Amino acid sequence: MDGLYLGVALFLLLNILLGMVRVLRGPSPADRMLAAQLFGTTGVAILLLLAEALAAPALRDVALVFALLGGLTVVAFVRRAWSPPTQVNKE
Amino acid sequence: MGIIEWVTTIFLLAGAFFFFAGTLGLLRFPDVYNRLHALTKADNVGLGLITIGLMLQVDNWVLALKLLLIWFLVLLTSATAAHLIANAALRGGLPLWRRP
Amino acid sequence: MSQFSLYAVISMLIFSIGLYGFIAHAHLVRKILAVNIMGSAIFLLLISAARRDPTAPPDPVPHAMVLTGIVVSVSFTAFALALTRRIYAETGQAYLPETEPAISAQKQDIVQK
Amino acid sequence: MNISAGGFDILLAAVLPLLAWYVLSTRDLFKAVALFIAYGLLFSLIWVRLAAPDVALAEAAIGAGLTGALLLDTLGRIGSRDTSGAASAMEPEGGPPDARES
Repeated sequence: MDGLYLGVALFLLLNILLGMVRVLRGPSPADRMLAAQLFGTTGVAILLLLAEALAAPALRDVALVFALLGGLTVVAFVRRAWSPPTQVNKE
Repeated sequence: MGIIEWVTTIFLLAGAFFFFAGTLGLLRFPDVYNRLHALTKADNVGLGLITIGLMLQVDNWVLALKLLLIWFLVLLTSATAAHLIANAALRGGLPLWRRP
Repeated sequence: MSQFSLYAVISMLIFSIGLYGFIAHAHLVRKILAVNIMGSAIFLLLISAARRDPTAPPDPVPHAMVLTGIVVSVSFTAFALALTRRIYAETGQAYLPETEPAISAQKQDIVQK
Repeated sequence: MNISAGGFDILLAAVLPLLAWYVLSTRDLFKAVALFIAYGLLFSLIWVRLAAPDVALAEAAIGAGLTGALLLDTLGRIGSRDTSGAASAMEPEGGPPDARES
Protein backbone atom coordinates (compact mmCIF):
# COMPACT_ATOMS: atom_id res chain seq x y z
CA MET A 1 0.00 0.00 0.00
CA ASP A 2 2.88 2.36 0.76
CA GLY A 3 4.06 2.11 -2.81
CA LEU A 4 0.61 3.14 -4.05
CA TYR A 5 0.51 6.14 -1.70
CA LEU A 6 3.96 7.30 -2.79
CA GLY A 7 3.14 6.77 -6.43
CA VAL A 8 -0.06 8.82 -6.25
CA ALA A 9 1.81 11.54 -4.33
CA LEU A 10 4.51 11.63 -7.00
CA PHE A 11 1.84 11.89 -9.67
CA LEU A 12 0.28 14.84 -7.84
CA LEU A 13 3.70 16.51 -7.62
CA LEU A 14 4.03 16.12 -11.38
CA ASN A 15 0.60 17.77 -11.65
CA ILE A 16 1.91 20.75 -9.71
CA LEU A 17 4.85 21.06 -12.07
CA LEU A 18 2.48 20.87 -15.04
CA GLY A 19 0.32 23.62 -13.58
CA MET A 20 3.40 25.82 -13.24
CA VAL A 21 3.06 26.41 -16.97
CA ARG A 22 -0.15 28.34 -16.32
CA VAL A 23 1.60 30.51 -13.74
CA LEU A 24 4.33 31.28 -16.23
CA ARG A 25 2.03 31.93 -19.14
CA GLY A 26 -1.29 33.15 -17.69
CA PRO A 27 -2.38 36.37 -19.32
CA SER A 28 -4.09 37.95 -16.32
CA PRO A 29 -2.98 37.93 -12.66
CA ALA A 30 -6.17 36.05 -11.77
CA ASP A 31 -4.99 33.05 -13.78
CA ARG A 32 -1.76 32.96 -11.83
CA MET A 33 -3.56 33.10 -8.50
CA LEU A 34 -5.96 30.36 -9.61
CA ALA A 35 -2.98 28.13 -10.34
CA ALA A 36 -1.52 28.95 -6.92
CA GLN A 37 -4.82 27.96 -5.32
CA LEU A 38 -4.74 24.63 -7.14
CA PHE A 39 -1.18 24.10 -5.92
CA GLY A 40 -2.34 24.61 -2.34
CA THR A 41 -5.06 21.98 -2.65
CA THR A 42 -2.74 19.54 -4.38
CA GLY A 43 -0.20 20.13 -1.63
CA VAL A 44 -2.83 19.20 0.97
CA ALA A 45 -3.50 15.94 -0.87
CA ILE A 46 0.23 15.18 -1.13
CA LEU A 47 0.71 15.84 2.58
CA LEU A 48 -2.17 13.52 3.51
CA LEU A 49 -0.78 10.75 1.31
CA LEU A 50 2.73 11.19 2.70
CA ALA A 51 1.39 11.13 6.27
CA GLU A 52 0.00 7.68 5.56
CA ALA A 53 3.01 6.43 3.59
CA LEU A 54 5.80 7.66 5.89
CA ALA A 55 3.80 6.87 9.06
CA ALA A 56 4.19 10.47 10.25
CA PRO A 57 0.89 11.66 11.73
CA ALA A 58 2.25 15.17 12.29
CA LEU A 59 1.90 15.79 8.57
CA ARG A 60 -1.88 15.78 8.93
CA ASP A 61 -1.53 18.87 11.11
CA VAL A 62 0.59 20.50 8.42
CA ALA A 63 -2.16 19.71 5.93
CA LEU A 64 -4.73 21.22 8.28
CA VAL A 65 -2.76 24.48 8.51
CA PHE A 66 -2.40 24.51 4.73
CA ALA A 67 -6.15 24.10 4.31
CA LEU A 68 -6.79 26.90 6.79
CA LEU A 69 -4.40 29.41 5.29
CA GLY A 70 -4.71 28.50 1.63
CA GLY A 71 -7.44 31.03 1.06
CA LEU A 72 -5.62 33.88 2.73
CA THR A 73 -3.47 34.72 -0.28
CA VAL A 74 -6.43 34.69 -2.65
CA VAL A 75 -8.44 36.95 -0.39
CA ALA A 76 -5.51 39.35 -0.04
CA PHE A 77 -5.07 39.25 -3.81
CA VAL A 78 -8.68 40.06 -4.62
CA ARG A 79 -9.26 42.64 -1.93
CA ARG A 80 -5.97 44.51 -1.95
CA ALA A 81 -3.86 43.75 -4.99
CA TRP A 82 -5.88 43.24 -8.13
CA SER A 83 -7.44 46.14 -9.94
CA PRO A 84 -8.96 44.72 -13.13
CA PRO A 85 -8.42 46.63 -16.36
CA THR A 86 -11.33 49.04 -16.44
CA GLN A 87 -11.97 49.44 -12.76
CA VAL A 88 -10.84 52.61 -11.02
CA ASN A 89 -9.19 51.69 -7.78
CA LYS A 90 -10.83 53.65 -5.03
CA GLU A 91 -8.69 53.72 -1.95
CA MET B 1 -5.15 -7.49 -0.37
CA GLY B 2 -8.62 -7.36 1.12
CA ILE B 3 -11.71 -5.65 -0.14
CA ILE B 4 -10.93 -2.48 1.84
CA GLU B 5 -7.57 -2.14 0.12
CA TRP B 6 -9.15 -2.48 -3.29
CA VAL B 7 -11.74 0.18 -2.49
CA THR B 8 -9.00 2.50 -1.21
CA THR B 9 -6.99 1.97 -4.37
CA ILE B 10 -9.96 2.78 -6.55
CA PHE B 11 -10.76 5.93 -4.58
CA LEU B 12 -7.14 7.15 -4.65
CA LEU B 13 -6.79 6.59 -8.39
CA ALA B 14 -10.09 8.34 -9.06
CA GLY B 15 -8.95 11.32 -6.94
CA ALA B 16 -5.65 11.49 -8.81
CA PHE B 17 -7.56 11.41 -12.07
CA PHE B 18 -9.71 14.35 -10.97
CA PHE B 19 -6.62 16.33 -9.99
CA PHE B 20 -5.08 15.60 -13.37
CA ALA B 21 -8.28 16.68 -15.13
CA GLY B 22 -8.31 19.92 -13.13
CA THR B 23 -4.71 20.70 -14.03
CA LEU B 24 -5.36 19.90 -17.67
CA GLY B 25 -8.42 22.14 -17.63
CA LEU B 26 -6.36 24.92 -16.09
CA LEU B 27 -3.97 24.60 -18.98
CA ARG B 28 -6.41 24.13 -21.84
CA PHE B 29 -9.43 26.31 -21.08
CA PRO B 30 -9.46 29.72 -22.74
CA ASP B 31 -10.83 31.99 -20.03
CA VAL B 32 -10.67 32.82 -16.32
CA TYR B 33 -14.27 31.68 -15.77
CA ASN B 34 -13.77 28.37 -17.55
CA ARG B 35 -10.58 27.78 -15.60
CA LEU B 36 -12.45 28.42 -12.35
CA HIS B 37 -14.84 25.66 -13.34
CA ALA B 38 -11.99 23.17 -13.84
CA LEU B 39 -10.25 24.27 -10.66
CA THR B 40 -13.20 23.80 -8.34
CA LYS B 41 -13.78 20.30 -9.67
CA ALA B 42 -10.21 19.38 -8.80
CA ASP B 43 -10.48 20.97 -5.36
CA ASN B 44 -13.76 19.48 -4.27
CA VAL B 45 -14.06 16.10 -5.94
CA GLY B 46 -10.39 15.18 -6.24
CA LEU B 47 -9.46 15.93 -2.65
CA GLY B 48 -12.76 14.46 -1.47
CA LEU B 49 -12.10 11.11 -3.15
CA ILE B 50 -8.54 10.97 -1.80
CA THR B 51 -9.80 11.83 1.69
CA ILE B 52 -12.46 9.11 1.58
CA GLY B 53 -9.88 6.61 0.37
CA LEU B 54 -7.56 7.46 3.24
CA MET B 55 -10.39 7.47 5.79
CA LEU B 56 -10.99 3.80 5.04
CA GLN B 57 -7.42 3.04 6.13
CA VAL B 58 -7.18 4.77 9.51
CA ASP B 59 -8.23 2.75 12.53
CA ASN B 60 -9.19 5.63 14.81
CA TRP B 61 -12.39 7.55 14.30
CA VAL B 62 -10.81 10.78 15.57
CA LEU B 63 -8.30 10.61 12.73
CA ALA B 64 -11.11 10.02 10.25
CA LEU B 65 -12.88 13.05 11.66
CA LYS B 66 -9.70 15.10 11.23
CA LEU B 67 -9.46 14.10 7.58
CA LEU B 68 -13.08 15.05 7.11
CA LEU B 69 -12.37 18.41 8.74
CA ILE B 70 -9.49 19.05 6.35
CA TRP B 71 -11.73 18.31 3.39
CA PHE B 72 -14.43 20.59 4.78
CA LEU B 73 -11.96 23.45 5.26
CA VAL B 74 -10.69 23.08 1.70
CA LEU B 75 -14.26 23.10 0.43
CA LEU B 76 -14.94 26.31 2.29
CA THR B 77 -11.71 27.94 1.12
CA SER B 78 -12.10 26.96 -2.50
CA ALA B 79 -15.71 28.08 -2.68
CA THR B 80 -14.81 31.45 -1.17
CA ALA B 81 -11.84 31.94 -3.46
CA ALA B 82 -13.78 30.98 -6.59
CA HIS B 83 -16.61 33.33 -5.71
CA LEU B 84 -14.25 36.23 -4.94
CA ILE B 85 -12.23 35.87 -8.12
CA ALA B 86 -15.26 35.43 -10.36
CA ASN B 87 -16.99 38.40 -8.74
CA ALA B 88 -13.96 40.67 -9.10
CA ALA B 89 -13.37 39.62 -12.70
CA LEU B 90 -17.00 40.13 -13.68
CA ARG B 91 -17.27 43.47 -11.95
CA GLY B 92 -13.99 44.62 -13.40
CA GLY B 93 -15.24 43.91 -16.90
CA LEU B 94 -12.98 41.02 -17.86
CA PRO B 95 -14.55 39.84 -21.13
CA LEU B 96 -16.31 36.51 -21.37
CA TRP B 97 -14.98 34.03 -23.89
CA ARG B 98 -17.17 33.40 -26.88
CA ARG B 99 -16.73 30.57 -29.31
CA PRO B 100 -15.05 32.20 -32.30
CA MET C 1 24.64 10.35 -3.93
CA SER C 2 22.91 10.65 -0.61
CA GLN C 3 20.02 12.95 0.22
CA PHE C 4 22.32 15.21 2.24
CA SER C 5 24.83 15.96 -0.51
CA LEU C 6 22.08 16.45 -3.10
CA TYR C 7 20.29 19.05 -1.02
CA ALA C 8 23.55 20.74 0.05
CA VAL C 9 24.57 21.30 -3.56
CA ILE C 10 21.08 22.50 -4.48
CA SER C 11 20.99 24.93 -1.56
CA MET C 12 24.26 26.52 -2.61
CA LEU C 13 22.95 26.84 -6.16
CA ILE C 14 19.80 28.56 -4.91
CA PHE C 15 21.88 30.84 -2.69
CA SER C 16 24.01 31.93 -5.65
CA ILE C 17 20.91 32.66 -7.73
CA GLY C 18 19.47 34.73 -4.89
CA LEU C 19 22.71 36.66 -4.44
CA TYR C 20 22.86 37.42 -8.15
CA GLY C 21 19.27 38.63 -8.10
CA PHE C 22 19.92 40.76 -5.06
CA ILE C 23 22.83 42.52 -6.76
CA ALA C 24 21.51 42.79 -10.29
CA HIS C 25 18.01 44.15 -9.71
CA ALA C 26 17.16 47.61 -8.52
CA HIS C 27 13.47 47.24 -7.70
CA LEU C 28 13.03 46.95 -3.95
CA VAL C 29 10.35 44.24 -3.97
CA ARG C 30 12.63 42.12 -6.13
CA LYS C 31 15.45 42.64 -3.64
CA ILE C 32 13.17 41.47 -0.82
CA LEU C 33 12.26 38.36 -2.80
CA ALA C 34 15.97 37.71 -3.38
CA VAL C 35 16.76 37.96 0.33
CA ASN C 36 13.92 35.54 1.09
CA ILE C 37 15.29 33.07 -1.45
CA MET C 38 18.80 33.31 0.01
CA GLY C 39 17.39 32.73 3.50
CA SER C 40 15.46 29.66 2.41
CA ALA C 41 18.62 28.24 0.84
CA ILE C 42 20.42 28.58 4.16
CA PHE C 43 17.50 26.89 5.96
CA LEU C 44 17.70 24.03 3.49
CA LEU C 45 21.41 23.59 4.14
CA LEU C 46 20.90 23.55 7.92
CA ILE C 47 18.03 21.07 7.83
CA SER C 48 19.81 18.70 5.47
CA ALA C 49 22.92 18.90 7.68
CA ALA C 50 20.76 17.94 10.65
CA ARG C 51 19.80 14.73 8.83
CA ARG C 52 23.33 13.81 7.72
CA ASP C 53 22.99 10.33 9.22
CA PRO C 54 19.67 8.96 7.91
CA THR C 55 19.48 6.11 10.43
CA ALA C 56 19.64 8.28 13.54
CA PRO C 57 16.93 10.77 14.49
CA PRO C 58 17.71 14.28 13.22
CA ASP C 59 19.64 16.79 15.28
CA PRO C 60 17.20 19.14 17.05
CA VAL C 61 19.49 22.20 17.31
CA PRO C 62 19.44 23.18 13.61
CA HIS C 63 15.67 22.64 13.61
CA ALA C 64 15.29 25.17 16.42
CA MET C 65 17.56 27.62 14.63
CA VAL C 66 15.59 27.27 11.41
CA LEU C 67 12.29 27.80 13.22
CA THR C 68 13.65 31.01 14.69
CA GLY C 69 15.03 31.98 11.31
CA ILE C 70 11.68 31.56 9.58
CA VAL C 71 10.00 33.89 12.04
CA VAL C 72 12.83 36.41 11.69
CA SER C 73 12.63 36.29 7.91
CA VAL C 74 8.88 36.93 7.92
CA SER C 75 9.23 39.91 10.22
CA PHE C 76 12.12 41.17 8.10
CA THR C 77 9.88 40.92 5.03
CA ALA C 78 7.09 42.87 6.69
CA PHE C 79 9.43 45.62 7.88
CA ALA C 80 11.19 45.93 4.52
CA LEU C 81 7.86 46.09 2.69
CA ALA C 82 6.71 48.87 5.01
CA LEU C 83 9.91 50.78 4.22
CA THR C 84 9.32 50.21 0.51
CA ARG C 85 5.84 51.67 0.76
CA ARG C 86 7.22 54.67 2.57
CA ILE C 87 9.85 55.22 -0.12
CA TYR C 88 7.16 54.92 -2.78
CA ALA C 89 4.94 57.42 -1.00
CA GLU C 90 7.83 59.88 -0.78
CA THR C 91 9.39 59.58 -4.22
CA GLY C 92 6.80 57.87 -6.40
CA GLN C 93 9.25 55.10 -7.26
CA ALA C 94 10.24 51.87 -5.60
CA TYR C 95 13.98 52.28 -6.00
CA LEU C 96 16.69 53.34 -3.65
CA PRO C 97 17.81 56.95 -4.10
CA GLU C 98 21.34 55.88 -5.04
CA THR C 99 20.28 53.68 -7.93
CA GLU C 100 17.41 55.75 -9.24
CA PRO C 101 19.35 58.57 -11.06
CA ALA C 102 21.53 56.06 -12.89
CA ILE C 103 18.45 54.28 -14.16
CA SER C 104 16.76 57.41 -15.40
CA ALA C 105 19.97 58.54 -17.10
CA GLN C 106 20.14 55.17 -18.85
CA LYS C 107 16.52 55.49 -19.93
CA GLN C 108 17.12 58.98 -21.25
CA ASP C 109 19.95 57.54 -23.28
CA ILE C 110 17.73 54.82 -24.73
CA VAL C 111 14.94 57.24 -25.53
CA GLN C 112 17.33 59.55 -27.35
CA LYS C 113 18.69 56.74 -29.52
CA MET D 1 9.00 2.50 -2.79
CA ASN D 2 12.57 3.71 -2.92
CA ILE D 3 12.16 4.74 -6.52
CA SER D 4 9.16 6.92 -5.71
CA ALA D 5 10.87 8.54 -2.71
CA GLY D 6 14.03 9.19 -4.72
CA GLY D 7 11.86 10.59 -7.49
CA PHE D 8 10.47 13.13 -5.02
CA ASP D 9 13.97 14.25 -4.09
CA ILE D 10 15.22 14.46 -7.67
CA LEU D 11 12.15 16.34 -8.92
CA LEU D 12 12.18 18.87 -6.10
CA ALA D 13 15.93 19.40 -6.39
CA ALA D 14 15.66 19.93 -10.12
CA VAL D 15 12.73 22.31 -10.01
CA LEU D 16 13.62 24.60 -7.10
CA PRO D 17 16.68 26.37 -8.62
CA LEU D 18 14.74 26.83 -11.85
CA LEU D 19 11.85 28.34 -9.91
CA ALA D 20 14.19 30.67 -7.98
CA TRP D 21 15.67 31.82 -11.27
CA TYR D 22 12.23 32.51 -12.72
CA VAL D 23 11.18 34.43 -9.59
CA LEU D 24 14.17 36.73 -9.94
CA SER D 25 14.17 37.20 -13.70
CA THR D 26 10.56 37.73 -14.78
CA ARG D 27 9.49 41.22 -15.69
CA ASP D 28 6.06 41.25 -14.08
CA LEU D 29 6.20 41.39 -10.30
CA PHE D 30 2.77 39.73 -9.92
CA LYS D 31 4.16 36.73 -11.74
CA ALA D 32 7.22 36.76 -9.52
CA VAL D 33 5.09 36.76 -6.36
CA ALA D 34 2.82 33.97 -7.62
CA LEU D 35 5.90 31.90 -8.42
CA PHE D 36 7.27 32.70 -4.98
CA ILE D 37 4.13 31.32 -3.34
CA ALA D 38 4.54 28.09 -5.31
CA TYR D 39 8.20 28.06 -4.28
CA GLY D 40 7.27 28.21 -0.60
CA LEU D 41 4.84 25.33 -1.06
CA LEU D 42 7.49 23.16 -2.67
CA PHE D 43 9.85 24.07 0.14
CA SER D 44 7.47 22.72 2.74
CA LEU D 45 7.32 19.48 0.72
CA ILE D 46 11.13 19.34 0.91
CA TRP D 47 10.95 19.68 4.68
CA VAL D 48 8.52 16.82 4.84
CA ARG D 49 11.01 14.74 2.86
CA LEU D 50 13.81 15.73 5.27
CA ALA D 51 11.81 14.51 8.29
CA ALA D 52 11.27 17.97 9.76
CA PRO D 53 7.47 18.33 10.13
CA ASP D 54 7.89 21.10 12.72
CA VAL D 55 9.66 23.30 10.20
CA ALA D 56 7.09 22.37 7.58
CA LEU D 57 4.34 23.49 9.94
CA ALA D 58 6.00 26.85 10.54
CA GLU D 59 6.61 27.33 6.84
CA ALA D 60 3.01 26.46 6.00
CA ALA D 61 1.68 28.85 8.62
CA ILE D 62 3.74 31.92 7.92
CA GLY D 63 5.76 31.22 4.84
CA ALA D 64 2.93 30.26 2.52
CA GLY D 65 0.13 32.33 4.01
CA LEU D 66 1.53 35.48 5.51
CA THR D 67 4.43 36.35 3.21
CA GLY D 68 2.36 36.01 0.06
CA ALA D 69 -0.40 38.17 1.48
CA LEU D 70 2.08 40.86 2.54
CA LEU D 71 3.77 40.91 -0.85
CA LEU D 72 0.46 41.06 -2.73
CA ASP D 73 -0.77 43.88 -0.53
CA THR D 74 2.36 45.91 -1.21
CA LEU D 75 2.16 45.25 -4.94
CA GLY D 76 -1.40 46.51 -4.97
CA ARG D 77 -0.11 49.73 -3.49
CA ILE D 78 2.98 50.36 -5.58
CA GLY D 79 2.14 48.70 -8.90
CA SER D 80 3.66 45.61 -10.41
CA ARG D 81 5.77 46.99 -13.21
CA ASP D 82 9.52 46.69 -12.89
CA THR D 83 11.11 49.05 -15.38
CA SER D 84 14.66 48.55 -14.22
CA GLY D 85 17.08 45.81 -13.46
CA ALA D 86 19.06 43.28 -15.41
CA ALA D 87 16.04 41.80 -17.15
CA SER D 88 14.80 44.97 -18.78
CA ALA D 89 17.75 47.35 -18.94
CA MET D 90 17.88 47.19 -22.70
CA GLU D 91 14.15 47.48 -23.31
CA PRO D 92 12.51 50.77 -24.22
CA GLU D 93 10.44 52.16 -21.43
CA GLY D 94 6.93 50.78 -21.32
CA GLY D 95 5.39 53.72 -19.54
CA PRO D 96 6.05 55.16 -16.11
CA PRO D 97 4.95 53.31 -13.00
CA ASP D 98 1.57 54.72 -12.19
CA ALA D 99 1.99 57.50 -9.68
CA ARG D 100 -1.24 56.85 -7.85
CA GLU D 101 -1.67 58.73 -4.63
CA SER D 102 -1.97 56.46 -1.67
